[in-house]
Amino acid sequence: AGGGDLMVAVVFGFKPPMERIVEKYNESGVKLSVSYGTSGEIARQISMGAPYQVFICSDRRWEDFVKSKGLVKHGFEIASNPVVLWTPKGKKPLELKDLPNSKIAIPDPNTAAYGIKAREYLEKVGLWNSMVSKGMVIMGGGPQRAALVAKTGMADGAIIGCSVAKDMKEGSFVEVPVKAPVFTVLVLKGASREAEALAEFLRSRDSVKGILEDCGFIPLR
Amino acid sequence: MLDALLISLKVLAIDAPILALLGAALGWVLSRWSFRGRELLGLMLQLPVIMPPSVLGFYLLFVIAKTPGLRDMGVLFSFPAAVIGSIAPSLPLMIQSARGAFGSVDRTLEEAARVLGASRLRVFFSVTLPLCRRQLGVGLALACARALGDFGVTLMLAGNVPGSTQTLPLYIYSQVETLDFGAAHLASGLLALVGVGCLFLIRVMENGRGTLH
Amino acid sequence: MLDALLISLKVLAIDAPILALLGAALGWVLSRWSFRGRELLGLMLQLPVIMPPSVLGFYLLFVIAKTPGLRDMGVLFSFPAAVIGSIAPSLPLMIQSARGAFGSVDRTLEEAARVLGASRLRVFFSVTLPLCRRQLGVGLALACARALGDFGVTLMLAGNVPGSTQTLPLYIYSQVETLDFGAAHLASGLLALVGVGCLFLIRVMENGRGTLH
Amino acid sequence: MAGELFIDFRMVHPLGSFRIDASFGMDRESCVLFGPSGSGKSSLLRAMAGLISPRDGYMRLGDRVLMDTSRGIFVPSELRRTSLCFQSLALFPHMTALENVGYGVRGGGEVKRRRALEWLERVHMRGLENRYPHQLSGGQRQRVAIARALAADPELLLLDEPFSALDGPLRRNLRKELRDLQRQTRIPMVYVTHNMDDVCALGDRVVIMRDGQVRGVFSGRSMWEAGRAGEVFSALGWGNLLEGRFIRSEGGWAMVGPFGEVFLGIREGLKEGPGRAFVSPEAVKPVYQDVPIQEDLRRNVFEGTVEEVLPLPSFVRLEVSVGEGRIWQVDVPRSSSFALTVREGMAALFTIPPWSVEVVGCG
Amino acid sequence: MAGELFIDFRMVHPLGSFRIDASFGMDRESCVLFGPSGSGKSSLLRAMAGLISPRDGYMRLGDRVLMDTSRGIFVPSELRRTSLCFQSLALFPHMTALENVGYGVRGGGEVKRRRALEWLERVHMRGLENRYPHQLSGGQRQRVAIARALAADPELLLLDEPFSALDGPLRRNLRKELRDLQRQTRIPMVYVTHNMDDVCALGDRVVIMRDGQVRGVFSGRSMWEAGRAGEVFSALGWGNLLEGRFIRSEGGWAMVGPFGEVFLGIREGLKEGPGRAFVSPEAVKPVYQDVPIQEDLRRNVFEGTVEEVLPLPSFVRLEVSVGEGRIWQVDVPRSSSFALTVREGMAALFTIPPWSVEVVGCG
Ligand SMILES: Nc1ncnc2c1ncn2[C@@H]1O[C@H](COP(=O)(O)OP(=O)(O)OP(=O)(O)O)[C@@H](O)[C@H]1O
Ligand SMILES: Nc1ncnc2c1ncn2[C@@H]1O[C@H](COP(=O)(O)OP(=O)(O)OP(=O)(O)O)[C@@H](O)[C@H]1O
Ligand code: MOO
Ligand SMILES: [Mg+2]
Ligand SMILES: [Mg+2]
Repeated sequence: AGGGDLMVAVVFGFKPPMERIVEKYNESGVKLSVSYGTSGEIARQISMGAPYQVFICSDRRWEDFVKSKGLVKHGFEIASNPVVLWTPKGKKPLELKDLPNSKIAIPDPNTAAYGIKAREYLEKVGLWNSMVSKGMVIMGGGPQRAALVAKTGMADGAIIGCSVAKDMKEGSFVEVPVKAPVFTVLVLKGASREAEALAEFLRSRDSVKGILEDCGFIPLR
Repeated sequence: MLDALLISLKVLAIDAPILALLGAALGWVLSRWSFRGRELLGLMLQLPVIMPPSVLGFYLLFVIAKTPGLRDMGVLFSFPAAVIGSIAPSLPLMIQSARGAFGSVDRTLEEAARVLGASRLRVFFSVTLPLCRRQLGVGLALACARALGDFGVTLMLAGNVPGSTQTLPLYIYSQVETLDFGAAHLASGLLALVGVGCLFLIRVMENGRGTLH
Repeated sequence: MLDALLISLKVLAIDAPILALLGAALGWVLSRWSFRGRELLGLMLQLPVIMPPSVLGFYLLFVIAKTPGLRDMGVLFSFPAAVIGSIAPSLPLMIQSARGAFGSVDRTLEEAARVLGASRLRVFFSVTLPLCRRQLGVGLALACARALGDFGVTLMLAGNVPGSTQTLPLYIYSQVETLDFGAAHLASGLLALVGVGCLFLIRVMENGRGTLH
Repeated sequence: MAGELFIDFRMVHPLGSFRIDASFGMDRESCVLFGPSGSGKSSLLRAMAGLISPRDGYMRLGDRVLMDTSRGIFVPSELRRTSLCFQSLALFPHMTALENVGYGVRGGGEVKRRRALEWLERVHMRGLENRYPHQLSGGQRQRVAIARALAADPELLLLDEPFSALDGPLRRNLRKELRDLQRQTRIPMVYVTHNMDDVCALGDRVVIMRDGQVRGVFSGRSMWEAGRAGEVFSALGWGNLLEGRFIRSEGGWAMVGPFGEVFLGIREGLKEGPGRAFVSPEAVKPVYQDVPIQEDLRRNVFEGTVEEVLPLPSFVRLEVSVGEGRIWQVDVPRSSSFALTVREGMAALFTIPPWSVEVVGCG
Repeated sequence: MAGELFIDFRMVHPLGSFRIDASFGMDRESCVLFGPSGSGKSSLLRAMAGLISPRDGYMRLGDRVLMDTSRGIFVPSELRRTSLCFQSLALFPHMTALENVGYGVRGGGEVKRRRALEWLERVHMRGLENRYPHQLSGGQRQRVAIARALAADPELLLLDEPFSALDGPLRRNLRKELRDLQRQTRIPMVYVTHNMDDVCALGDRVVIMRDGQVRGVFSGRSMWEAGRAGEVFSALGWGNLLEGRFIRSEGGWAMVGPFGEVFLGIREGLKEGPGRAFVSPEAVKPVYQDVPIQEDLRRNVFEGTVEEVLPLPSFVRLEVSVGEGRIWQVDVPRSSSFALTVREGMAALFTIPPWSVEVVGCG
């Protein structure tokens, strides 16, 4: 990271809006140096003393992990990203009621936020066990893998985040009625005045609302 | 964890002979045949080492899913995919090593064997192969280590299904992602142990027949 | 993308000599010195190949962050970390190849050189090295390819900062993660091109002095 | 070349700037290939074994045509049933002596082992059968290579300086065994050597190579026939070959050339003109100052400087230079008084008895 | 051994089941190391060059102690200034002939090149300087190896069968050059060979090795001294060595042994008891049935079977077996009528003139 750049760590899931935010924030004269990774990766880096000042996290467990190490000054929720059932282009758009007879791809149901949500939903509607035992659920990896598996035709659809579905720029999606995972902005210990200013910028709805909505997020605050 | 270990070992048990045979065969062709585009083919075969594993996995997934015959064999997202996933990035290591190994064998010795009436096949197995066994062993060790440790490609092609495609590296990943660091460390230790054990085995095997030259 | 390419090339430019020198040196020690625990050391040095990159990255991060001297050098999460990150998993490839290469040199030729008054250094550079240059080249090619393609370890140690630590593979990874396939394909093609180019360069260099034996 | 011989061989092949263009034939006999270093002997053997595929060539072994470039025939090495004992030995470093020798033996385990042991014994290597090549001395390795070639039970045996690292008694011993074996089995054998003893012992036929070409083929018998020996030995680089012109001279014939004039006495069938003659080293006699010289001998006295004195067990070999560079090889008996007093650098008188000059060719 | 010699050498070293236990000394002279295949000659040279570090050993070269295990001194190869021409040649495969020869030359670019070229020329390799070893014939490679050893300007020159692949005239030529060079420079030289000519030409001192031990050291001069020649030649494996007992016999002395009884005539200084005697091959004479035999000779007539006839350029060498395995080496002159009629397998009478039997040792 060059000189006095402000180092920010951002989960992949927040990359599309973040890129536009960076562009916009550059006008303020502060140069942002953004590092992308998974929540877990970034959290572990922070626990080892990574010089990030702001961390945008999409996974409650890793947020708690960083907090438990006493490395967070304060934080706030910036947006939620609803869970959706996505159907690739050229296939009949899936509805939730089609689920029992469809092959779907989901992210890792143990480790990935949207995998966990997908499983939560399927369990709630009592489909999980039967679908898994019939091999109707292709799981593992992150949202992009799930989307890709569906895109290649190996699955009829994928349960992923709304922002990812939007990012695919094709196909269609319907919302899955579970609590949407929330993205939080964490200002880390030792944050400078510039970092606080960035946090303030993100917190002020007006500056990022449009961008977030464009990207499929639901702004909180 | 023992499940994952078992799967890793199963994958390795299938990988090792494939790597040894296919890798050696391709290495041999590249070192001994001369044909148009040999250099190019040699370089192309090295591409999987250069590609980041998950990207490689990505492309492989695409290719397999879009190729009619392959798709219908149902190898994806199941145990066979774990095998393919671990072979893809490690085969080039074996090919490259084998190519070097075969290239270093003194041709006069092969000639001597042929003059003594040995068929090409016998020359290969009784002279060429033993003379570069050590180097092939080094290559196989590298390739097996890479295969054992693979995670990115396997994850892409096979997913991470405990008891079916969750190899030890994937298990470690899962434990880390669920913040169970204790299990992750333990599994890493186990992986290291297995890896070192395999390398050791290969070393013992290649030294099997006593000192060479 | 061009930024990432540039960074990858810069990393490679630093990696290549380090891999060549350090890898060859360690391979030489393992092949020529005999000391207690040599085999063990040899196996230990192969561990980075076995460990999944992100796990390896995590342990390395741990070691560097917790070692007082290293920590304060500020190598983490900056360009030097990208270098370290890509060297860690590729150095073992070079070591193992170099070990095999040095082991295959006819000792009589080294003896001949020494009897002619050449210092050990001169023997090494004028006899040993040229005689296994081809094999060392193979090893270096493998190692460089691996270093060029690394992303798991680099990501962990250096982060993924565009324009600073984002190498081509990290760039591709980022694009794939955010489903920007167009850019990913393009970047993959670029990576392949660069990789093949480097391998080709190494091949040309090793053939430089014309035919050997 | 003689069509009814057992082997016909002909090849033309470039090797870098060197070019081999050779042809010869031989019977079921032992043929010595003799020639200076770098004349193409090893390459010729390699071509016979099928390891070089000549640009243009023909080879027949008995009634098998092994190579005929004009008809596109090229029988690969492994089907030729020739054995080649390489100059560089080419022992398999990963096999013991026994395994090396057994490699070409047909038949399974026990037969192979027994035959290999038998051959190792014949080359006096019993007890060393489990050593690897790097644990053997130079001569021991060579013996393993010979045994390996022989044990393969070939139809044509090609030996490239097989005894070069072996010492006197052992060499004599093995050479004799090889000769007896050849006589018993009648396997045709081509033997490359630089050693005159080998030529004499094994040369049923002697092929002289030079600069990639066959410069002469002699039957071994002819080496000892009066009137042929000169030609043969001078081709082998031994003795004194004179090139000049025959002229009629007072009391008979003489030869004149750069070496001066040598009187030949009365000869029949000579013609005036260019020709060659041979004087064997022991025919040249030192002249003792105080002993009267025969009339005939007096005409051939010359003075030379003794350049080298090489005392050998049965005689002393001298190199005597005359004038501008002519070197005479002279062997004097150990027992002669001259042998006791001769020193390098000394000037001395020598003479050539006219009757001992052998006319090799004239016209 | 003589402390005032230029070189003192002693070593004890096991090589697998083989053991070398050798010591000898030499001056600034050319010393021939002679011994059967596998007797440890190459290993001895390797130890002198510092390539084997013997369990126990001492070596002094002039006033430099190169090795003394008792004091922990071991000068490494590269500082010894010895040159070793390996039996296996050990040419650098990645260097041209010129680069190989230049390798050991001190001094930079142009000097190196010039000196290397000079040496290549001296071994008759001009024009081949840019060839790589694999592009050279066996003899050409050997010459490059010799040139490389010589060009390094050593203080001790070790040559392991350097001429084994070279042919007659070239070999004579190079040997002579080598000898002259040695005489000029007085570089001590150890030369391993199996060739009797080499022994005679280069052996200022002859060291005989057998089974890892030095079994005798002769000065080259003594090879030709009456009373010593027998010992030397029988050690070199040439001629006929008799081992038995001296006894007084009618009219003088005789020797009895497994070979029967050989009459020696009147001798002085002999003692009854075990001893050894030597008969050179040309001393044994064939007996012609129709020619009357001298009285003295009649007592030593024996009948033998001619096992081998080896016609050599200057004489015919016979191996004659008598009774249960005794083999006599007999050389008969080419010109004798016996030489013309002798055939292998034939029985013949031979005799040994009593005065030609040389007593080698008694008591
Ligand atoms: N590594 C080894 N293990 C066992 N025996 C060995 C080893 N190296 C050499 N020898 C034995 O030591 C002996 C001496 O070998 P050396 O090469 O010195 O013989 P040499 O006198 O040079 O013979 P040659 O004339 O055949 O070259 C041989 O009998 C050989 O078999
Ligand atoms: N690859 C090559 N390129 C150029 N010249 C070569 C090559 N191989 C062999 N030669 C030349 O061909 C000639 C014949 O070589 P060959 O080995 O047949 O000789 P040779 O008669 O066996 O000699 P020697 O008695 O020294 O072993 C030599 O002059 C050699 O330099
Ligand atoms: O960065 Mo990875 O592919 O999750 O090891
Ligand atoms: Mg040859
Ligand atoms: Mg030897």
